[in-house]
Amino acid sequence: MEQRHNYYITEKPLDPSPLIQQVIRPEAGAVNTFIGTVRELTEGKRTVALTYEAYKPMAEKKLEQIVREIETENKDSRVAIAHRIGKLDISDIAVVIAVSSPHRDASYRGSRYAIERIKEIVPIWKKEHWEDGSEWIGDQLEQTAYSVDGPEEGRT
Amino acid sequence: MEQRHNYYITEKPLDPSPLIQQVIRPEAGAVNTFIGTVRELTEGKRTVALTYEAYKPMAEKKLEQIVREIETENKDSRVAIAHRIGKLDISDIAVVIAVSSPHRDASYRGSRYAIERIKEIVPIWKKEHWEDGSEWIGDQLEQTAYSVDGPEEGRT
Amino acid sequence: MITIYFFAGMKEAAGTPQMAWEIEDTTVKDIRKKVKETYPQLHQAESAMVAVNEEFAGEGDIVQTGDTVAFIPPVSGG
Amino acid sequence: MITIYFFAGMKEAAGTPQMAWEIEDTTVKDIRKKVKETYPQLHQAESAMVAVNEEFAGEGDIVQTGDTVAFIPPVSGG
Repeated sequence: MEQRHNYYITEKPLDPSPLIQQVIRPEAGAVNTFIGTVRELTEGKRTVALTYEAYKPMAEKKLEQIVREIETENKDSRVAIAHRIGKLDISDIAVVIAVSSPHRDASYRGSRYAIERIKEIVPIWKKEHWEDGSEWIGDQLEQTAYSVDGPEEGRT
Repeated sequence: MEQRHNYYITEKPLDPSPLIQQVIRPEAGAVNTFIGTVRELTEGKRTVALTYEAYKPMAEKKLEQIVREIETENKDSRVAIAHRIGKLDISDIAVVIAVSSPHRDASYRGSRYAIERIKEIVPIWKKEHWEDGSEWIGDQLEQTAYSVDGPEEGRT
Repeated sequence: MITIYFFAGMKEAAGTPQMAWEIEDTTVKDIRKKVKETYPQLHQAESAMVAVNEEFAGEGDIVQTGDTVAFIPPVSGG
Repeated sequence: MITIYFFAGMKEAAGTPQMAWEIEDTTVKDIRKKVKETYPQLHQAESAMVAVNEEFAGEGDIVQTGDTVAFIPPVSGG
């Protein structure tokens, strides 16, 4: 049932295809899709698995809000978002975002907005499992690609 | 056989899934996919179908060049691109681009670069079919989202 | 009664996913205080955001019996 | 012999997808001239890019027997 919505949290493996199909339509010429997968190495440390936990009813409300924000900003865009929770292995898909629009620019902008917003307001948390332990991860908004040795002053 | 490459021109319907699968790997945490579909309305005119024609051997070489350009710029990115040719109906997929990278920023940049570059150097042409005629379309690089009433001077 | 939810690291630190507070009406600020008193080890109760009935709430917001309150530490989905 | 390909609108205007030119060696510039003489209606032969052996070529580039030459009008894929 949940797959009938264009935003949902699920414990099942994610397939991008039905989300892409949901946003394809005659008015659209462009579909941008973002897929987040479980990466093995983060800052040199080897992850063996991830566990995602959600405050599900609120998380789905917040996904709905993000969809609405994008479709309000770009009246001709259509958005579908799904996030998986539970235990995920390396390369498993954690999140799928699909944004269609008449022209490609809005599809890229909408997709990028959605993933940044998910990392900001959707109550989902990940726990990284390493060979020697595990830890819940806090805010990881990649505000900049130069977070390690970038030029900005005043970073913490 | 052709689907074994990570860049190809095909007359068959395109499915994004195998291209996405081709670029997913343990080192990647992000996959950006761009899908171009046949849009029904362009500047108020109703398209009934499109025909794409390619100079196939050169088009595949140019797709390979684009893949190489992105993977050279971002050593950790992996790229797959497929373009369909022949007669396409409304909402049919014309092009699929999938770019994976450890972090999302490079996946968005690579994907956007690929579609702009395709519209610049890959010898593929489209013919629009309307109810009252048809026409081969020339350069349509959407340099700006404001091409109709934008602020630039000197546009033609 | 007000139901208060914990997630992720807070759930582990509290040793429970939820607590109940037998009170008719209060504020987000006082719920934060009550949680800190009940679970002194829950350092994140100081800084985590709070949602009332699945919507982010401010410190002064009123919370009434039947409401659900959730502590939302920094999220890390995506 | 040099084989010259036309595509899309140029193919339709020429009425053929290709022509052969019995010459040992020449330049891109002279191929352009030859095409314009052979198909006066092919206005795009003036401005279209030219590829030799599937790579974009400049006006002065040498073309030899056995090479394939293609006229590349503005592309519109994607």
